[in-house]
Amino acid sequence: MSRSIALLICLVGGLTMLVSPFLPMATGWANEVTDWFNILAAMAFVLGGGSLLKVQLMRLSARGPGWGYSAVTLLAFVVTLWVGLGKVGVVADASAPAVAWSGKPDDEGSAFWWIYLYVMTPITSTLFAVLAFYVASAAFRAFRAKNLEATLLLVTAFIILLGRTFAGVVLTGWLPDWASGLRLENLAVTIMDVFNTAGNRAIIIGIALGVASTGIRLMLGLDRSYLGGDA
Amino acid sequence: MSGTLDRRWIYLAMMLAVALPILWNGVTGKTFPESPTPPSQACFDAIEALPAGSRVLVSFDYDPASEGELAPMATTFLRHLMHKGLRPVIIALWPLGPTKAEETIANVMKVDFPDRVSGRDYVNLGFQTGNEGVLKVIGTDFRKQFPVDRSGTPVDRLPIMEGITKVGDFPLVITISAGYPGGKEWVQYVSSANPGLVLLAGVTGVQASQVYSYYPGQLRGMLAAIKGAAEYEALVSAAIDGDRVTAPKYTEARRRMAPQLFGHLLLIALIVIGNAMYFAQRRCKAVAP
Amino acid sequence: MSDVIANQSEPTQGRWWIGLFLVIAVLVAIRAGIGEGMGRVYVQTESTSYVSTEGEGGRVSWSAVPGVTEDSVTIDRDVFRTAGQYRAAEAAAPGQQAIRLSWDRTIGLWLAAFFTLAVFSFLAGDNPAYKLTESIVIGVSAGYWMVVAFWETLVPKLLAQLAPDLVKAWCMPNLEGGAFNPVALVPLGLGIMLLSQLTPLGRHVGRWPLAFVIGTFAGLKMVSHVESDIIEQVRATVLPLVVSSEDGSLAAWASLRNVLIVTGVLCTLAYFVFSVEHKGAVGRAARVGVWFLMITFGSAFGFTVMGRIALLAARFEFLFIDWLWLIDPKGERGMSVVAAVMQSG
Amino acid sequence: MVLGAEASFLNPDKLLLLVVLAATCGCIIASMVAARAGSVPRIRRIAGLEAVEEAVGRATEMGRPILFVPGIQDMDNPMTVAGITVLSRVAGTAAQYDATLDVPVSRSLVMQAARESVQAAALQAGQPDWYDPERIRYITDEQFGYAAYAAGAMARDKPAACFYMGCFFAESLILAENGNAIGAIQIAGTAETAQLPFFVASCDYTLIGEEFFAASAYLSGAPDQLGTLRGQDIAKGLIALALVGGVVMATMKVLSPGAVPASPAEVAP
Repeated sequence: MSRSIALLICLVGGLTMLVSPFLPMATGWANEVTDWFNILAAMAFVLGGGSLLKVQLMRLSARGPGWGYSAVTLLAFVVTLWVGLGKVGVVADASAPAVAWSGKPDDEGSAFWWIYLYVMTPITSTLFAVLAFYVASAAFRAFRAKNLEATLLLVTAFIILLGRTFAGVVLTGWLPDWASGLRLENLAVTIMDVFNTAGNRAIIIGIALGVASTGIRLMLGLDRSYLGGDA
Repeated sequence: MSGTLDRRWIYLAMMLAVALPILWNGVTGKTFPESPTPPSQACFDAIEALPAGSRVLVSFDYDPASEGELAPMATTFLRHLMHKGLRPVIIALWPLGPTKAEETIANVMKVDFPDRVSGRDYVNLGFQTGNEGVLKVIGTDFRKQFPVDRSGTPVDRLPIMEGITKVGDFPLVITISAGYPGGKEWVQYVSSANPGLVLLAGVTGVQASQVYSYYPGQLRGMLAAIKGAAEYEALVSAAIDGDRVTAPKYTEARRRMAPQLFGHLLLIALIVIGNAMYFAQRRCKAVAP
Repeated sequence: MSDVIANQSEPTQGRWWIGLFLVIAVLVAIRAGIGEGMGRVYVQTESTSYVSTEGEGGRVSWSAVPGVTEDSVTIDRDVFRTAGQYRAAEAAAPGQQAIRLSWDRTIGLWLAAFFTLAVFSFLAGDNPAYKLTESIVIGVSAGYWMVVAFWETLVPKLLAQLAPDLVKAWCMPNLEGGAFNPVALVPLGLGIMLLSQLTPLGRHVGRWPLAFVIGTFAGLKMVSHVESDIIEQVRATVLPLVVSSEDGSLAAWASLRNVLIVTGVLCTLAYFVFSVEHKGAVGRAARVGVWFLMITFGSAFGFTVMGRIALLAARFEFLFIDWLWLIDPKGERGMSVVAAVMQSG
Repeated sequence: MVLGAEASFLNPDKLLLLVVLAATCGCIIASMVAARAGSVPRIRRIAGLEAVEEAVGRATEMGRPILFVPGIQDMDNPMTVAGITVLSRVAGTAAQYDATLDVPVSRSLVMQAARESVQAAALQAGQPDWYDPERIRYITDEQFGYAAYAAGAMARDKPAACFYMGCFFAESLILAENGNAIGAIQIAGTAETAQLPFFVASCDYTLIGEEFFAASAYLSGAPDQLGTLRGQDIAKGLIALALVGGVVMATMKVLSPGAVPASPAEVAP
């Protein structure tokens, strides 16, 4: 029963959104539904936070290896929630200096801002930067001229890497104007403009078909794994 | 297999290839010359072609994570616009965009163009939620989405907004974009719908491969990654400073090109070594089965 | 493949790690002892006073005024100042208190440097510093996004719709409109259903909101993908295979370009055909399609590398410029250690 | 004015969209119905999907866990939903082999959906006790916070098989390179075009774009689901026809006598 109702909700919701762009009366619906989703996702944080607390508390109480790290995670989580929800150190907004809670939680000088600037930003942006190293090791390993396909991948990456720095100018800058299309920086532009455009377009069209087909499978209930097992 | 190469050697090499040029550059202050590619030149030309006093919509569609690539573009765009006597109207589709815009305004307008007044010569209208929804609305009604500027003054009272009712009233639109919503959405919802409007985009390297397919049709010019920023920076410096020394804040992108060059060269060397190892090993196998 | 590159990091090397951290600490200490030092953050307090005026319809608006008056409200904000500004202020008036060292921000800067190094250290292998950083970032970021969701979504989009007057008085003084919006009860109901599974009763009701989300977004995304991807991409690919230039002659390069794009799109589409084996004509087209895919991936790889190196450079700049004060390309401190050492030597 | 009344009911500038949408859905639904009636298509080999069982089997043999990452976006993203449907197939196989399956997620709603789908798969495989909700846990919404966890967990737990199925951004390479460093079999699938090169370079198998969306239908083996794949192919054929027709017409326009030189906008989209 519960599953049948769920499938019905899925079908009706999907069909409504499918016809809404064609009905002038339904123009705001997509934005409305997106808002609802965001609210739902925000409320779902209770579930996520609960899972996080449960897993870390279990580790902490079991005193297994590394339980100290669980304590650190818990502490970091609770402190961040507290200073953020409580707007610790936030001064009132300039548009309403008399309303104490009017400031944004991440205004400069607040505790939440401090955590964002000095804890979250350095860690996340360094993790982002670490990609430069991973790119190097991936390129070293994967770009081998084993066959025609791999060679194409390799040569293209080569041209782009060279063409997008001063090295390209040094290597092929001497080519005369009538052959300027062969200069590395211009070759890089041609690859982007022609091959990359064609490849990306076909991938994008294919994805759109895949999304449509998946959507139909979900709406018709062919694929209902997300609804769980028991009746 | 042909022995083992600890991947940590690769990491160490990359660390040196990026760190040493930064130090070298910080000490000597030298940068590499840049020769502009057509997309960057097109950006420069599109701005040069506007008569003084024209209003230009500039959208800050990025956050601190992409600052390394995009902040130099934003700085140079605003510098170029102010130098030409153009009037930027700044908006943002990313929540942290207005903060980045304020930083750039403090850096460029307040220091080098102190006579320009907010509200008359430039304005920051802040951020609006809704992603491409915002773009659809400003296509017909600009003031509905951006009724007040960042300090709360109604747009109707700002001289710079006189006569602007929709996005098509701007002759030129610039987006500085790190992802979604960004360059692609501006093309789809603004450039396609307003044939007379010129759209320029400054994008990250990751975005470039997707946005490239719109150049030079719906997208008149684009700055692709830090290289595009460096080229455009060089063009603007040459036009404004001539032979004089450019202030350090206007050479940021060109400074970043030194680590970029050595990083790329290292990658190329790694690919070459990897292939040499691969072929050497294949030959060994062929000889001794 | 993985035996070509081995990562021989075993947890046996605890001592090695302690040694490495000690070396870094000693180097930093040496650096701190040279010249002007390193890693300090300065601030200045800016006080602004505001007075209120009542406009039409009883709307109160606040504006900044130069001095403090009886009915004004003053707000103090600390803003960043550079070391160069601090030195200039000290030179003008030694012992001044306007621009001063900020302890909390200085500690923050050192913490940020520690975290940066700790993340880099993971490249050499898992270690206690990375584990500590990892456990901190998990806790902090989970809390961060919950706080953002609360203030950016739940308050303005749910609470402000249900109880506008309360929210306006509490934290959103600029809230416009201000009538109870019954539509907001729908997401509230969905949310309650979702959370009801924490109780034994809600096991069945809890999946309805999920079905709602999956159904509506399946429909929504279907429309937007067909519209912006199928229709727009096909439209952009409808190109003449022969292009004539201004004077009527054949534009060879532009023609070739169009031929390549059209061929590329068709062949790559052939690669994605599922219900026909890749043999014969489809197989040949799919093979060419794979070539186009490989070139696409190669170019995307090359372009992305640029961005990643720029990000790495930005992290090194943070360490060298903001923390270690080794170089000063932006001229914020008026001098750099390397330059100072070279001048004195 | 009958016309006016119609126009106000149906948005006229959306007519093309309506036609294309109806044609696409029509192809897919018709093929599905045909497959139910007995005309089941033969689907070509997709290497990455044939390796799923092998990867799960290897993890079982080695006594090491399997890691499944359903992307870092929420349930409003079709890639996440596709990732969850693939998860249910992988979980079914893992339950049969009694292998350990770890599913760290970065969204609360995804955690909910993943739990439901893994539990259902365990039931279907006849192993209801194999399901452990604590193995499907929420880490953090933050992209790199999640990546930090995944990288650390890989270095410590050393999973033998890693699946990355969903929507990925820059963290794709952090996951794939760390998985590669510990020697895991890695199978990735995404429609995020910018990340495909990295998965192709670092994983053993990568499902590219549409292949990824086809994965759950392929793995299910159900006739009606396989039918939808043929429907996609028919739609693809129609798109190719429309494209060729358009190109021929555009070319004729240029070649016809008295044709004006193409404007730049027509030459370069």
